Amino acid sequence: MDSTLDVVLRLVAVLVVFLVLPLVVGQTEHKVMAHMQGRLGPMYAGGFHGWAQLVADGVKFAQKEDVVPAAADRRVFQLAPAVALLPYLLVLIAIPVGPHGFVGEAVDAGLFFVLAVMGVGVLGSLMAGWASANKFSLLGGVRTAAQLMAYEVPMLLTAASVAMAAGTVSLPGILDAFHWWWIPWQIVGGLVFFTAGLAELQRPPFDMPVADSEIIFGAYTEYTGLRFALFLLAEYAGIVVLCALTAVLFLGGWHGPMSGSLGWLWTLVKTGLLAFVVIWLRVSYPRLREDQLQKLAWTILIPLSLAQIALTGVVKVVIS
Amino acid sequence: MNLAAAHPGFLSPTGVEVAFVLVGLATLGAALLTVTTRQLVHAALWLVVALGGLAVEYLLLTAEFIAWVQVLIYVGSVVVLLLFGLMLTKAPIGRSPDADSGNRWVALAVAVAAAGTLVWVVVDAFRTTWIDLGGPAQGSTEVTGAILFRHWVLPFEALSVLLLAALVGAIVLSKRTGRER
Amino acid sequence: MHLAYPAVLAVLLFCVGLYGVLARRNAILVLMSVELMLNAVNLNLVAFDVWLRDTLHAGQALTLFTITIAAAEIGIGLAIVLLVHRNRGTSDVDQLTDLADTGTEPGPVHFGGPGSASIAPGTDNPDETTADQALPARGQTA
Amino acid sequence: MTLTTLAVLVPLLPFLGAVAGLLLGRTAPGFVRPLAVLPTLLAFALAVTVAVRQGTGPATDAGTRLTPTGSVPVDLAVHLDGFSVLIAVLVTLVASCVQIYSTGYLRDDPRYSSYAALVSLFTAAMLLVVYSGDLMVLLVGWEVMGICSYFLVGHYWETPEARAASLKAFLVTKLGDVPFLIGIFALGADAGTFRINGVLTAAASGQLHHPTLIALLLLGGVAGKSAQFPLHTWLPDAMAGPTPVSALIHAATMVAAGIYFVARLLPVFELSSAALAVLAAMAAVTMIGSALSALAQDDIKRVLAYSTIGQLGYMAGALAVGNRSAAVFHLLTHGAFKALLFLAAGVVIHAAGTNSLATMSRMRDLRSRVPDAMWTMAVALAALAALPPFSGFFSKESVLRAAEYAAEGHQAHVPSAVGWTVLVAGLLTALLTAAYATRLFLLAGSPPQTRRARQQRDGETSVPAPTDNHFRTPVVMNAVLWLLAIPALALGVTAGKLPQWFDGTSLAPTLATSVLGVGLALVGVLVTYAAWRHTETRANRVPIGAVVAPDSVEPAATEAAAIAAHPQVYGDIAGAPDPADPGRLLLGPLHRYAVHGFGLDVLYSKAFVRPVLAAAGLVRFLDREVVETYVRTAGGVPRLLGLLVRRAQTGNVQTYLSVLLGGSVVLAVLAVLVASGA
Repeated sequence: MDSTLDVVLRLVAVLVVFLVLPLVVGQTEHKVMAHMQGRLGPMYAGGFHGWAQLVADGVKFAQKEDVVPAAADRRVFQLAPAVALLPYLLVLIAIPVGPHGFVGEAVDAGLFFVLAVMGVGVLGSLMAGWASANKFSLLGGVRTAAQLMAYEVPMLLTAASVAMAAGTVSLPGILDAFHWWWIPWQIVGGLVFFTAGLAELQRPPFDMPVADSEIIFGAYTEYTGLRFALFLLAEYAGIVVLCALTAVLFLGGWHGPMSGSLGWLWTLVKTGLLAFVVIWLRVSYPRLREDQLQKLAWTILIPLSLAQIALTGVVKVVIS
Repeated sequence: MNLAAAHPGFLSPTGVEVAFVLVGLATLGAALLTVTTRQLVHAALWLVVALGGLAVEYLLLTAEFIAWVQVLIYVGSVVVLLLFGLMLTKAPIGRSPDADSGNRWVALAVAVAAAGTLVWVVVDAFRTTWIDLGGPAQGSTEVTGAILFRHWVLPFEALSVLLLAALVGAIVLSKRTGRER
Repeated sequence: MHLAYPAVLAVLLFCVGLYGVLARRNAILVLMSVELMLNAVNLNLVAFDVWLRDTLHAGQALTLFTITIAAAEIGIGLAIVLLVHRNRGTSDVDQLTDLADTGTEPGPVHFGGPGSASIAPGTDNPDETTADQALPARGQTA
Repeated sequence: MTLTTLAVLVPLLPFLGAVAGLLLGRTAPGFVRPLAVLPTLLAFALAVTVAVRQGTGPATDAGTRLTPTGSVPVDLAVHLDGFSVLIAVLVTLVASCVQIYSTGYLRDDPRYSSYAALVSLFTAAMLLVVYSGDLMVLLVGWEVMGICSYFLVGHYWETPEARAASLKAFLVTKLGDVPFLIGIFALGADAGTFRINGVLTAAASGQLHHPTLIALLLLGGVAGKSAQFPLHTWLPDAMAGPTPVSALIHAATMVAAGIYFVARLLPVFELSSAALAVLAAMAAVTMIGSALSALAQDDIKRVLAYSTIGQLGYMAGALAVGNRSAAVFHLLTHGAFKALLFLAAGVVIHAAGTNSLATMSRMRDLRSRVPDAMWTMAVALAALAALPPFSGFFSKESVLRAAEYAAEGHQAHVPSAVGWTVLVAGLLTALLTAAYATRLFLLAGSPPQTRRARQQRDGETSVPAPTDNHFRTPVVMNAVLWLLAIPALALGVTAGKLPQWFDGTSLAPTLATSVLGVGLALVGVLVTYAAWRHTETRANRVPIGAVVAPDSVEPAATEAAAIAAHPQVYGDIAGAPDPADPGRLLLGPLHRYAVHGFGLDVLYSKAFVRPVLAAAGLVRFLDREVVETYVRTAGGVPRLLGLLVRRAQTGNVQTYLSVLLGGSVVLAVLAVLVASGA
């Protein structure tokens, strides 16, 4: 029974993290963007600097009417937010936070598992785009699919580079094999991975699929209320997952001073910093055009990631 | 399955077996829906379910690596491509009355005949065969990687050439020449 | 675990895919059915690999190869289907009967199916689909 | 240059001229006339040189063998003797005259370049025949002449007559050429060589085993080319060609070739008295029949054509009695006056705008408008009628003398019956010849005073001749006429010299035949004149409308129009229903048969054309209905089977797959059942 209780506890912990961290990132985004743009951002909800703004938003979303367009494919339309959200929840399970089994569930092919499941998340966008019976949504869906196809490859390749370096695809295993000099060694791969991840999440500057000024909000045009909130949640959960993964794979995860006891803190700090970078990029860069987007993936990121793999292989052979 | 289960050789199905049968039934149902539903996109989504179910079956058969590859390639890429194709070919929302061709009954006859024959043969042949799932995992990443790059390197490389050819082919096929528009 | 379970499941999946290949009209649906058949084979391979405890892991290696080939196949197949759709305005398999030997007969001979003799592409698609595609389809096949 | 080289150059020059003319005709029209005239003139000069240098000396022979043939060898050989060099002079002379005359006569013809080139080629081919010392080479020239005549006769191919005539000329001469070819092969096989000298040696030494067969076969070709009965029918129709072409064919080339050929190979023919008898009979029938036909013709050129046939009959007759000197002598004089006749007739036709004698007889001033043509034509007609002292008298007398000689049994190899046949026919023909020559002259150029008197008496019933100012006969044409009048008038004086060039037999006229021949000719002239005076009065009652040449139309167009208009005006290409025609009176009931050559064409049509057409119809029926049925059935059964199989070919891939997989399942079940021993 101990093991059962252990599993349940771990799952609950993961669920809590899943519910809290995206909100934190969201609130941070509000405030960081505001300050970068020379304004204050939400200030009233909850009193202190509007800390409860997102809670209020959630309440507002929950109160709104759940509209399903008449021409829409009802079931798919309703199912889409869940499909978009669940994979990130699953991924969180496999991400190690600290040493010594401080992880939801140690999966043998963890890296593989994480990437595979993250790939499923995009299905939600596709379903939403198609089922809305709206040409903007459909365009958004098609763009999503094209973008996913393009950026999945460099992401997998750079992840493979790390796996090669570590000699394992298990996430805790990778962290166990980590040395500080991996950071300069894998820095190119890290940048590529992070960039590709941003594109998969359709975050600015890769938010072509949801470009509000062109196709309203892409696949999410027709969504209201709670389902829309779930999509937003999925996006922020995605940010968390991506940042955590980048931290684990390329920045050493829980490695740091006093990692034995404060490992989880290091992970969180690194994740937070990366999340800040994500927000920062959103404010700093204009949106890419669709062809620029594809060109970036196929002519820059993929060659870079291949170069990274080559470098990894060479170094690996040299030091072994 | 019932026919097989009724055989005296089958005693006390294990937990894995129960899970396998249940997931298998779900997979089969999803597959059936995939080939019978009249809503094109639903077919793709049911296919996701069927493929995911198969991934679970792989997991149950201790082929963990293949399971994740299945999820990564099939669910993450192939189905996305299929949906992409459906959207580009303007798949309608709702039922398409012409989703099935006039061949339906011939096809059904052939499929049922094939199913009957194969099930009969397979059950007849492997009625009492037992898979020992204990011991070292048959399909862990380490094992798979080791054999793949030790014994199967040549086919693996050949396959990479094939993939490259497919990539080039797909690009050539989808490239619009100037005179088309 | 009994080997019969995965084997029978594979057989049934294969036959379901078979039915889909033979009965589906939309080319993309046919491709999906082909995927089902491939997966049935994969399941068989994995199951027998596990049963035999093959030291070479031939079954699993072959499964990986099959998956790779399936990915290539779906890429090429979709490219072809999209090309056909672009040129003809339809992706219905049973309307791609250019190789039919019509001879002096008034029309192609079909195995049953009252709707199969219609010439207009995508009979029940939304209006704009048929209207958009019919003209270029005629123009380019003529 | 050696004699041989000169002789080779003679045919070569017109040939090169023809090639150059054909090549340059379109691109450089300015070169066409020089290219047509100059090589021929040069060839004439060379031929004269060759004749002078060869002289009366022994025959010159030269030859080269290009390549072994494997059996009977073929040589590029030249044979020069008195016959060949003199005939070559005649050929080149006539050809030059025709070429010069054509520059005026066809001056505006759009197809002049090809016409001139073909005339040159024609000349070259004839010269090849004349000079050749090898039968195969001779055959080449022989056949080239055939194809050239086809093209030249069909020069006015816009008219159906010309098309029909060219085809007829080609087919009829080819009909003779087939046995001719076989005869040459037989001759070569028997003699073991194609060299004429070798053949003659073989003939002298008795090596020829089938002389009669060979001679008869060769006679077929001779009859075709030289227009002897029964293969003469193409010649009158060949009048549909331009007049200069007629002059060339009749005087020097085509028809002379047959006579020349027999003259060359006369020893071979002498081996067979049967062949000589056949030749004599052929000549006799040809002479009399053609003379009668000539008397009935309305078309001036057809009269001349029949006269040619008759004169060729004389030559054939001379050959039949074994005297080739006489034959070739007549060939020479005939060439001169017949060329003159045709060329003059061309001028007359153009001036009158018609070729109908009936119409010409009703024209005022025709004679005064083309005086040169009329005078020269009178000379030529006198020669034709064999009136002394014109050239025709001497040559014809030499023929009659030879016939008499043979009739008395003095000529070796020749039966006296042959001699008698030729003699009687020749004398009878002399009478008829004089008659039709007189008729022609009276109708075409009757004395002006009688016409004028008649006009004053009857008012304007006659056809107004075209006004004077529209056409001047070109000087070159008149010059040619007078040039040719000289030999026509005076060639007879050579009768004393020629035997040295030929075989040596005397060609001088003897008293008996001269008196007989001239007497008969005079009778013919007088009777015809009387008949004409008798019938002339009827002309007033029967005015005949005619095509009148419009102003400033060039001669060639006039002639084409005349040929085309004649049947439409008179309903017949040969005759005209003219009661003023003395020939009608003289011939009486024979007239209607003579007009159409005694119905030989109809006979041919019944005897050969219709059976052939019927056979063709039968073959067509068999092919269409019987063979086609088999073919159609053979095609139809697979098609039916294909229709059945085709139903499976729906183009639907899924159907195919369904059937394929269904079959696989059945096979699998069977395999399992067999394996499990069920």
